[in-house]
Amino acid sequence: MSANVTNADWAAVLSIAVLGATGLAVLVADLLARTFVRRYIAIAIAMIGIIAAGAIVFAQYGTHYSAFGGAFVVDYASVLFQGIVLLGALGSVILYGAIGEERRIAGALALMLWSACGAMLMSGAGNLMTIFLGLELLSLALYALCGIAERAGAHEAALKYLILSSTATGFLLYGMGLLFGATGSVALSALSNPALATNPIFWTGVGLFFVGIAFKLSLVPFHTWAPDVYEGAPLPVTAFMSVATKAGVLAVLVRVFLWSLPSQHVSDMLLPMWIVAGISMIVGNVGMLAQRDLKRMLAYSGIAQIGYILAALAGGSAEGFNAALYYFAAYSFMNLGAFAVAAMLSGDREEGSVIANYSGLGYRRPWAALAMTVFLLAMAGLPPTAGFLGKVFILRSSVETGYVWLAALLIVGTAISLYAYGRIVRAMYDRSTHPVPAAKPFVPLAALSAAICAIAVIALTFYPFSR
Amino acid sequence: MSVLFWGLAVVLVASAMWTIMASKPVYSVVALLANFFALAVLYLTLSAEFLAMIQLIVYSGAILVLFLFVIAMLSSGVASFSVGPNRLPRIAVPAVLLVLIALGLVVVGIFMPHPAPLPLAGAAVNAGAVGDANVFGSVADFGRALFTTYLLPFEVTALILMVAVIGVIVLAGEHAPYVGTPRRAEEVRKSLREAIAREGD
Amino acid sequence: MTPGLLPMPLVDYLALSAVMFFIGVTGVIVRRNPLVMLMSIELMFNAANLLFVAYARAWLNDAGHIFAFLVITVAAAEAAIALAIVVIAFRASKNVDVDEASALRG
Amino acid sequence: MMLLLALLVPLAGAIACWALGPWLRNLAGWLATAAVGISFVATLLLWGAATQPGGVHLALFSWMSGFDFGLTLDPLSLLWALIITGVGFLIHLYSIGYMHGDRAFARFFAYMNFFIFAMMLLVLSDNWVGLLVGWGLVGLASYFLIGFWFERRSAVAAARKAFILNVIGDVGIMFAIFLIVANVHSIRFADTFAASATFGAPLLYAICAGLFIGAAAKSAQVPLHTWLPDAMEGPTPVSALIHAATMVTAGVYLVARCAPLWSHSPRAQMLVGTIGALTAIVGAILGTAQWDIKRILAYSTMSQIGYMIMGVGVGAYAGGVAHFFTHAFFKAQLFLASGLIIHALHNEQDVRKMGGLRARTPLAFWAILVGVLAICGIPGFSGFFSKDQIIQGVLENGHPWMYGVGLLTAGITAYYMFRLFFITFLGEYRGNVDPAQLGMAPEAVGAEVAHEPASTGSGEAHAPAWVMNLPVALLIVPSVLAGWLLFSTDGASSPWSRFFAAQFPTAAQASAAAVPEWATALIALGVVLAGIGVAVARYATRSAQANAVARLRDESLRMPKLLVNAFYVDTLIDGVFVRGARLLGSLFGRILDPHVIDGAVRGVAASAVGFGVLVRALQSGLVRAYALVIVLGVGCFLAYYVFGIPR
Repeated sequence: MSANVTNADWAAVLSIAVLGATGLAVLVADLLARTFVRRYIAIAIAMIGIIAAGAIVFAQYGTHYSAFGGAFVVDYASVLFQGIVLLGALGSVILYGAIGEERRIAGALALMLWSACGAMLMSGAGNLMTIFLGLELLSLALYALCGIAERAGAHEAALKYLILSSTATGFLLYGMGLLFGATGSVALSALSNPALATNPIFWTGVGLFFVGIAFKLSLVPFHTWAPDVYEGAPLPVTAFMSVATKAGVLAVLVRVFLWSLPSQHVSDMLLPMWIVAGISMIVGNVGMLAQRDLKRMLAYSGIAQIGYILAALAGGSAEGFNAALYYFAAYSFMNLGAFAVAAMLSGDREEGSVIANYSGLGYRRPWAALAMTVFLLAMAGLPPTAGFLGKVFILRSSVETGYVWLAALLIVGTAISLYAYGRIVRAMYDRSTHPVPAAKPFVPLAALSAAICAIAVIALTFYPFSR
Repeated sequence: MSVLFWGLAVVLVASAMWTIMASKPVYSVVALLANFFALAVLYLTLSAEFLAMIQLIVYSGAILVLFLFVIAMLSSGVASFSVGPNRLPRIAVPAVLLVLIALGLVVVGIFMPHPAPLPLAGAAVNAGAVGDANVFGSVADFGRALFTTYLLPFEVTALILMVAVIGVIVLAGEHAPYVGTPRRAEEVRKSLREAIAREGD
Repeated sequence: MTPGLLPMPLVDYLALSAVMFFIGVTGVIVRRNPLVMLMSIELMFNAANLLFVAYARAWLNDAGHIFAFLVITVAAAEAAIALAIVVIAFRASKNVDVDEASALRG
Repeated sequence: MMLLLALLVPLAGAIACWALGPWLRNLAGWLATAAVGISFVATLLLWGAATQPGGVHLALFSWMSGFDFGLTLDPLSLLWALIITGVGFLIHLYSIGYMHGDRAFARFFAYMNFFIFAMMLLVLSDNWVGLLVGWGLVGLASYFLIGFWFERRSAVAAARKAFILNVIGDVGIMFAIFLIVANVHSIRFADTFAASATFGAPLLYAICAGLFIGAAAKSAQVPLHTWLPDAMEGPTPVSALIHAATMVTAGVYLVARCAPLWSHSPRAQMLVGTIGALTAIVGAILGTAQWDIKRILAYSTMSQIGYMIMGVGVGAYAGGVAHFFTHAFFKAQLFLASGLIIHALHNEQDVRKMGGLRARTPLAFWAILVGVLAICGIPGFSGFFSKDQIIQGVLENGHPWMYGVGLLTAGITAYYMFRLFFITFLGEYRGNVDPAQLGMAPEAVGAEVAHEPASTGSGEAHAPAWVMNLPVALLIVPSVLAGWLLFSTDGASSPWSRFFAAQFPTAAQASAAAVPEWATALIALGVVLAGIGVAVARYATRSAQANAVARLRDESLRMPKLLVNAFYVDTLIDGVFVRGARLLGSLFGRILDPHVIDGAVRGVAASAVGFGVLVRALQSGLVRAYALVIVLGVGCFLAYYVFGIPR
């Protein structure tokens, strides 16, 4: 049991270590740097670190082993989810570099990197401890990041996120306690014991554990925090939350619920999850209709989109898993892209998150408007974007595995959402004279990432070619 | 043993109730302190010696002191606690109702008879300590586990503590008091000056 | 499970911890002072810890102890950040009432 | 390759007009016209190959398995492509004159070319996704063109309405395509049709219903028709191209294309046939109550498409498609000729202010006369043959009541088309009569003046007259003659039926109808003549012409409210959908205002305590309320996990 820690163990978490060290390096470099190059140096180091971590992660592609006595697992899923986390981190770091406050840039970037470490730990978590610690690492850094801006809204968002998320973590922790009690072990592999199916403590533990997961995924009715926090938090932090957090938590969901639970009871155990996913599709899309703040709208959109992703997972088939991953990758690109466009339009007061500022954008900033149109079309699931293809995949897998009602809800939700997204697209191509807010210095970087995301959203449509 | 347990249980529940019902936050801290002490004793009866120690040192010694410090800082004359109307005055009724239902469900789950005995297969039991309750939970035992089997979680806690340190610095450090509007900032500064003057008397 | 190792029946510990846990939950909902809310959350965490410790003894598996230790560490880190947030929120709005922090809604 | 050329040249033209617009100036019109012409010629050259069994097929690229993209040209799509590019060419030519002097001349032609491209993509695709993309782009192009004069609020509103209704249709099609792809694992039409026999009735019905929602939205079928009359806010050539000849018949194309699906689902046939018949008669009735010349034509379009949909819906595919073919000519001609009148009268569109125009616009007189005779189905003119074929086909497929509706509609059509004709061309010119004496509402008068603003003031610099006159004159020929392609002495071997021999499934139960074909023709003729007779009695007799002003005033004022408001469909849609959506949106956003929550909590006092308020307070901004909602969720979860599990 008390196995010696070997090099292979360390290699499994090397990418996380690199990311953590990068955070330190950003802080140290900030101490040494002159004022006017601070921003450049912080972004450069952070980007290099993320790319290096990404290279390490993808070098693990195709391998499958567990490290630290099962605490951490390297496999197909961990590599892909870690890749998405790093993608989200890269995008948000760039956006923070573009519009963040100069004074706190190093601290913010370091926190963002460490938060990404937490999400990466969750992606490969092999036991309950790693899940808990990854989640807390992720969340603690995010609490601080939410409150980092000097706006009353940011403080309120941080406070709300802190209190509600900690409460949800409490439920999760209690659930873990019961799971530990039922199995006598913290390893996820112990959950698959078929004898557990008769143990009410195990079931109660699963239920409470799932509350914590559903909270982090902002599924109805655990979603209430998301719109408020998204609106109040600084824009790049919101971008990070919408991608990296969800990647980590989804990985846990897949690992615990789909791969570890006793197989003969899996569909009973997961039924509540699919129900809340279905409700989320409707509530999220309806919630979008009356919004005036882009970030808030994207929060509701995210609620619905996570519902879609869960619909793909519902059947538990390999095809459904691939569909979910594909849609999630597309979701990451379109979300990051939308936030990047918002960053491009933001001056000192995040003007880019006010939907009214988008009217007539098609004539003032045609390229930004075009990119935004692509992202909105993708979120609405219209061709020729990856959002459309992703929905086709999801529908196929959920219909094939017998979850037709989820597919039907998905279509209803999509129909509702068309109006919400179409509203912005239409406003952008209305002729009206709206003042252009002054842009911030590093906006070219935001524009570049918006362009890359737009191309990716289209190009992902051709992804199955390579197979 | 039974007397000790039930005595502790009464203390735990009572202090927990007091924590959430106390009229002033300071009382809450005191109640929580009592709760943590009782919990530490309970840990001792469960042969978790090291954990009992940590409970006292970290929780009572660090976390609660931090709370006290913040309470002292915030109530130093600038403004009183809990201003503004209570926007959900009757929330306690549905809240307590709901919580009782949830608690009832959990308790039912706990007391529900298990059709089969708890399985041992696949569980990672600390083999060397079975039957030897004196070793189990001791500092040595704990330390060995922490630095071998559970090395990764231990390393991650280091990162978490660093996040806490840097997070607090980034949140609170190196900038002036809140500058929303100049008038507002001036107000704050003025009340701060007044508070300092009062304390000086 | 090897019985007799626990001084009391296991379910007693579980019931005690469940009661403590839900007292904490109630505190989060009914109190307006963020400091008291945070203390209620600490109560929830401690209730979970009690669960871990009791089960660790029942199973003679020190993973429960390690888990409780990690929870305490995390709670310390969380308290630090949480109190910092409360302080800056207080500096901004001059009160410690979560009901006042409701500008974001809809 | 030729096929790709036919598809892409209009796109190139659109890009060129859009990008180089400021430099091209008036050349843009010629460039765009030439692009459509090239496309037409390319399509024509493929005639021989397309009519071979299997047609022309061009595989473009293959995605993953089941996702093969390609173009195809068989007799059905050939017919559509020829009409799109052929009639489109003439309308482009006409537009050069009509839009002359407009500030956004080049932009107009960019949109027009783009529209042709989208339409070609729609009909040439051999798969669902291509069709859907074309379908969506056509809607987009139509949106741009209807709202072309975006300074006008009504034009913008009309464009928006058309777009929204079209999006509803797109969702329907998407739904059907999802179902198809989920079941067939291929997006190609051919694979779908091959597998359609295995679908099972409910699935097939769901697919057909989804597709038909799209078809109904695009083809202005009841109750999704309200955008079409409003779409007349666009320039007249747009009305001719999109809202008469091509786009609105996309629904007919879709149903005809999916003939194998419909043939297997009698319920879907019933649905489509019923909606088509309803649309035919509703459109005709509403057509009798209009005063705006373009709106009359719009309602007649709606009615005629109702015929087509009814025909293809119940299995009379050849008849429905034939009516599309003849209708494209005579309706385009009617629109273009009315455009001549509107142009000559400086943007007057109200027929009450016309009258006696025969001498003033002789070409328009003859063109409209031919068009009216054709649409009424006077023997010898094209509409006669195709309309008869639909009515007869409906009967042969066993729907006698649709047969009756078809005949009745023919009579009403004859009435209102001749009404239009008589009021416009007979009697005295009424342009100088006080509008109030004609019974026109005062606010309507103000609105009329603002019509078609962009082309006013271009009086001094006219384009050559022939660019507008030539297309109108040319269209007279097919308006008269096209129908003869359907004529045969033995009833089966007309050039038309040979052309489509391999295209459509032959209806199994197409038995000898109770009424022989010649008898149907005679009955129809009788009904039509009756309709014409009423129109003559009301508007064309000497006494009616003499006191036309008083007559029109009377008719305007006595017009039933139900007809003026088009059966209140718009009001209904507005009430249900627009307000419903708004209500739903505000439910989540606005109701949670502090007033409501405070009011509820304080005012309603005792009853405020309870879950009702809590649910409404879902997004109140209060942390504690959020926590409570979370605990509510926890309770539900625990209840399921503790008790709800079957053990």
